[in-house]
Amino acid sequence: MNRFSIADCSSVDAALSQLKDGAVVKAGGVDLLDRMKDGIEQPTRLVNIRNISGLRGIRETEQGLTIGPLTTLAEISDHPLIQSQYQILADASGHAATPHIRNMATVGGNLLQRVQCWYYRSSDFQCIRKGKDLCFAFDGLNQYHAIMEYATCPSVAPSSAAVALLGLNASVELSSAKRGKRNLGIRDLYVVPDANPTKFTVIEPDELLTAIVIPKPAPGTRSAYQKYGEKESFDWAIADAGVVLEMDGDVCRRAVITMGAASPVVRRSPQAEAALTGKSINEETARAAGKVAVEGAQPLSGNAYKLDLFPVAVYRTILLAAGQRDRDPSAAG
Amino acid sequence: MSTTTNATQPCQCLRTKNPYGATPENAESWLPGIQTSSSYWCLRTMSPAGPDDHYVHLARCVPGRACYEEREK
Amino acid sequence: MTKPPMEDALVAQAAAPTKKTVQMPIGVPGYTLTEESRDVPVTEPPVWPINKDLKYVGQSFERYDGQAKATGRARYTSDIQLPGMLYAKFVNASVPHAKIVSIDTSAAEKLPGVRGVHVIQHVLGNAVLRNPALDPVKYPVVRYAGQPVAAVAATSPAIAEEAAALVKVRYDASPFVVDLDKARAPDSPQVFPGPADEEGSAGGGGGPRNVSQTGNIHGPAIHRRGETDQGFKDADVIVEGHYVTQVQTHSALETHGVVADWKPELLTVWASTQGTASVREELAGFFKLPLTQVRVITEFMGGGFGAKFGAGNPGVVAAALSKKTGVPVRLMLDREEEHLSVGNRPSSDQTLRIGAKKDGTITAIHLVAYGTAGCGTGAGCSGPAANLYQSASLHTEENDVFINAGPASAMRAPGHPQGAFALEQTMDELAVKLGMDPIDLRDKADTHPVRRVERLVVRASDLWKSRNPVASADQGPVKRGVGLAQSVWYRFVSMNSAAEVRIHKDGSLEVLSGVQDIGSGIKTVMAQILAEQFGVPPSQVAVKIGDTNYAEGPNSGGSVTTLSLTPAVRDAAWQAAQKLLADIAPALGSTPDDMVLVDGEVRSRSGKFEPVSFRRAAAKMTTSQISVQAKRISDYDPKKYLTYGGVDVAEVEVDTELGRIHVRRVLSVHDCGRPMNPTQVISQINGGIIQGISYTLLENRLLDPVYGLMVNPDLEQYKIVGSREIPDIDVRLVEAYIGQSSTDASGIGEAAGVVSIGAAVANAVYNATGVRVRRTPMTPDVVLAALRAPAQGKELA
Amino acid sequence: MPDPKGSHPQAPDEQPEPSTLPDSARSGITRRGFLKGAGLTAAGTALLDGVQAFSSETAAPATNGVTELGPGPVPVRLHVNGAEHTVEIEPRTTLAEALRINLGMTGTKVVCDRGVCSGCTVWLDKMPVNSCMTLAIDAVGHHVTTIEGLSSEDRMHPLQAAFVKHDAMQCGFCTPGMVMSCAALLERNPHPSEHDIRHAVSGNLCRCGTYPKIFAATMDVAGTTRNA
Repeated sequence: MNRFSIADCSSVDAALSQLKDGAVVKAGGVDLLDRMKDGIEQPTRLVNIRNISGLRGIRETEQGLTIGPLTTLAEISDHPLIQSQYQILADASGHAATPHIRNMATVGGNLLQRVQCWYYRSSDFQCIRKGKDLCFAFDGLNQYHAIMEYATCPSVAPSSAAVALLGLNASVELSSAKRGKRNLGIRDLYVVPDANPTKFTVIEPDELLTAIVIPKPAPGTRSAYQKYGEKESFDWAIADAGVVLEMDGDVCRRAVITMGAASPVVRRSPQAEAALTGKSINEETARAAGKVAVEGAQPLSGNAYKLDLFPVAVYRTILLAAGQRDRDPSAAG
Repeated sequence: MSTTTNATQPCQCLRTKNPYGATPENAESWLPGIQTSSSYWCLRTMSPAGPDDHYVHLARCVPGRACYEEREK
Repeated sequence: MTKPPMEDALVAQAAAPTKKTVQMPIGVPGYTLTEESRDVPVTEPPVWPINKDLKYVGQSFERYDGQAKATGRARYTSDIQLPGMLYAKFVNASVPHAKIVSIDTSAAEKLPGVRGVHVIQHVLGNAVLRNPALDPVKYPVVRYAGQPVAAVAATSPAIAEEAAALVKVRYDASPFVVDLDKARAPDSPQVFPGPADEEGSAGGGGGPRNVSQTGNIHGPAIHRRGETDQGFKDADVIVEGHYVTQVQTHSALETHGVVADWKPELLTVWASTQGTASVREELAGFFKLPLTQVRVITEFMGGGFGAKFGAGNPGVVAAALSKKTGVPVRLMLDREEEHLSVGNRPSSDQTLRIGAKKDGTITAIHLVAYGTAGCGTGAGCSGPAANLYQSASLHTEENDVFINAGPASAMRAPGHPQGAFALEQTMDELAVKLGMDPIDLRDKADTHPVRRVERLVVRASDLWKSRNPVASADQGPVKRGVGLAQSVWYRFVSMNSAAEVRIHKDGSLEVLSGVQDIGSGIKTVMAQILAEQFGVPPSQVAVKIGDTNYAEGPNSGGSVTTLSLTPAVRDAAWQAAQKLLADIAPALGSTPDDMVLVDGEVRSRSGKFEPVSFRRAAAKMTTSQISVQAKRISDYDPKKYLTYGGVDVAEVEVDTELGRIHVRRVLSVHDCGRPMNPTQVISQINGGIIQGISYTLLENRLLDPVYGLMVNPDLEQYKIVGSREIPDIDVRLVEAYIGQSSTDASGIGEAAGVVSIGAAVANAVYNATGVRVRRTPMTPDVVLAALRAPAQGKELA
Repeated sequence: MPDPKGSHPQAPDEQPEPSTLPDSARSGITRRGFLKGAGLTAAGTALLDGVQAFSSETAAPATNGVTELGPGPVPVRLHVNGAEHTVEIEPRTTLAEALRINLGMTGTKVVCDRGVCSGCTVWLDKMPVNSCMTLAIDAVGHHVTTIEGLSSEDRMHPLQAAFVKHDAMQCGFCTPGMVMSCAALLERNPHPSEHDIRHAVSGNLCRCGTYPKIFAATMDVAGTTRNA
């Protein structure tokens, strides 16, 4: 790791005052240290927000939940309210990374982590997401890469929390010393590489992620998240799915189906959602929804198998959310 | 056992995992290992390429190769 | 002082060695136990009975260094810190094939904290370059990305890392190839250019075979036994398959590395090695020092699996930097370097054909194998085909294909997991074709007496009985299956296996050897042997190993350690005990042949004296220490029992929608001669099974086809099984006596499941699904592709 | 937080003398021990004592809420295994490096150096974390427990004893991390099932394949049977 100085901040205002001259925010530090150790990023000044107590914690409000971005994944997955009413988020937080990383990594950091593409993560490859003009995955090894929406860069969305929070229609609060606060939906937080490959999120250098807001689910909502890897013990997703079902008795009034490892930015599947809306949930309807979730997908040279995996991930997670199936013992995390 | 004992002495710089071992049939001699599944390296270069830049192997590191060094008796 | 009579006897024997005839237990207790006579040197200790009649050996005593490991006190090479020590870091080639034009270290040398720089130069000596275009050559040719080209030493690891990044290397890039199939093509870039060698001659034996080289192919090395043409004519059924296995890296948790402390009078090296002796020998050879001037220490080491022999580049470069700087230098590889430059298990591409008669008699085995060991050799994989079913005629052709990747090194049963993956699946397929039970087929084809017993154990097991002989019998997407496969390994003996036993006047006991404990537990076994000899608990024995200052120990590879060293330990202990008895007999008013050491006491057979504790007996020694060093003697009957092995059964669940395989249960039935410490043997077999499952299902060194760099040189995308992939493993040790040495131990490291589990899993997958997966790793993409392939039909499996 | 007033004014490249350490630590530390990396024992402190969530020893930050550190070495107080240590480290120093190099506590192993093998597991307060991915300065104000702190000179933690009893180790390199992970599990769940144990160590890699015996050892201490 390169040498750096660090500004250790005890308040949001203090941190905002330090966001200048290329300083980089460090919270849990897991992904940042990873990138620095790999030599793909060499900031000379870090702004340490890890000890800002006001940015940590889970608060129930009239409208739903407000989660401080420094809340760790372990704290979220262990939280009784989240376990009972926001199962998708408990699942996603509880199956990200490894148990020890979940003790260190913050939900904010999970949302803002960079893609795991091995070309991006190697200092030997100067790729399009590092400001150069090449993507190495198209002609190289791409078995873990995207099957849809990847014209510029087929790396996949790495954040499992994002898959859950998109499903829950959550938003994030961004704060800046100069411009005050703004709120964005999860999908709008991310920049699609086709639009700007070097910018991963819309967060400006002087901005800090200061809150995650989750609306209260409608009555009758059930949800779940499952991730499949090549391994069961820690692995990145080769297919994952988030499912939120608003049920009216046996009938699904509204469905949100989200996927992470299919595309560069976390996405919903309108086709799968439409396939469930107004239907009763059973294996047949769940499988039908899974099938259409990969409609239009175009695999790369090494990942056609994902066309088989995503429909399975989606249908099984629908059934899990509906309480008609147990968590898959072979799911990862 | 598909081991092979050697009539000609290989170069004294040829190394493999178990040059100091022995098989029951040939208890005291230099053991080349199971030839086809043994990895070899050269003591001079610490690599699978010898000083002449050709690969090292029991079948290659024999008298006649320019960098060959006879084993002291 | 008059010489005690026993010493006279020993001296006389040394001058004129004579043999004695002894009766030894042979076979498997409960199955085939009998006796055979052996003529052994008269200096050999009495024959041990089978384990149940021994007190310490054959019992599961606590690992000697268990507490040190569990408490973090165990100090590994990477933990060594010496006053003034520098930290070194390699500079590695960033391209897969190139001539180095220049190496500029000036910026690195100027960095504060940098104390030394070493550039790896070409060693030409008398050699003439095969490719004159390379002349003049100052630096070695780069043949793989990650090849070390230089190193820096600095006062902290961080500074060393920064300095390494400042070294500027200019390359003249050459065309390269990193794909086995492309490397076989005639127009492929050449990894070792130059004229092709003369044609190889077939057949083996009698000298290094003249294996030809054509392009990137070194081979074929041809091995024949009998007439396969006739064998296939005689066959009623012939099965043939094409099998592909990937490159695996050793991924020991402690990386390769040393701490080298060069002093004018002595080079001391702490090394993470499987062979203290091999490191010493190479450093002495490389630096032209007498062996007495090099000392290598390996008190603890964090795993090797075959890759850690010799000094290697880390050894010689660290020593050179220490010599240059005058202070100790630590050079431990980082995780990426560990994947790239210090070895791997070669890939394989095998076409295997087996012919058999209706009754299961194998008539012919024909194997053509290609594989890549990177820019080295060693991709052969014919061992199982040649040695599991020895009555069949055999034709094997093995080819090494060079690519621009790091060289292979020995990895746990070199060649055998690859070979068994093809062979034992083909046998399974043959059983289906013949409509035979897979065990019946092997009973017919395999004459090894111990595996025959092992199959009886398997046959009687609940797991095997639970197997549905109809393939793909389960409804639903998740299907269960059970399959088995066999393994073979060889009885290699390292004759450079010596130990010293010391009896001190205070009654304390010590055993010393240069051998290193790589995790298999040889320390514990050494203590048990002394305990058995002296009748004291193993905890009272001090074991000092991992230091070339002691008697030379074997290098731990090829499953040689226990079977090579333990007889030396026992002989030294026995002879030391005889010396002790002879020494103290006068003081006790007795003679040595009247005295026995048992239960912590010295007793008189005839009642000449009251039992006296070992401690009090030792106090009667006439000198402060009795010391005996013994070395390994040849096996008692070296023509017999050359191989051993095991049978592994796997139960899998195949999720046919996801292409995921989960291994639920494994039954592992194995032979390691006399198990010296069953718990430790079981630990090793667990390890072989788990490493084998990891290899079969997950691990894969991935090289970018366009740029030739490894894309997953970490432990995140290079995937190794973790806690949730671990099956329930039931290990059954088959105690097998073969009458070969004073301990009659064999090895286990290689045979321990790692050879056979891949094929057992694949056969279980077939039993579950009716589909053969002939490629590793069996990741979802591979499994789904196999399941989607044109139907293979549901057959009896 | 790091002490900005520099109450332990060693020169940057000087190891702290034993005299700068509290009495409780002295018995286990000698200068030679530091230099040789001999490892520090727990110095007689009971490390399974109640661990506070956040220590109040955090240095007061500057009034604007920002404490500037580095990039050069800064004196930092670490609370490790019940004793206070002052180390001079650059902000980029990881907790694993500070423990192993500065404090000579080499029981903590660094294997992957990326947080995927958990060989470097230590407890921050009682929570298992990867010390290779934790900056040492982020450990300030927390109670760090390392493998050395789990046992005292003459008494192993029951789990360590169970690891020995069940032969839950081979080369031993993953063992400290495994012990710290399983012991942490037992702290928060005294009666885990094998399923719980598998999940608790799902980030710990072992290359020798000691998992079955690690499960057995932990189950033994948990006092539950395999199928519980």
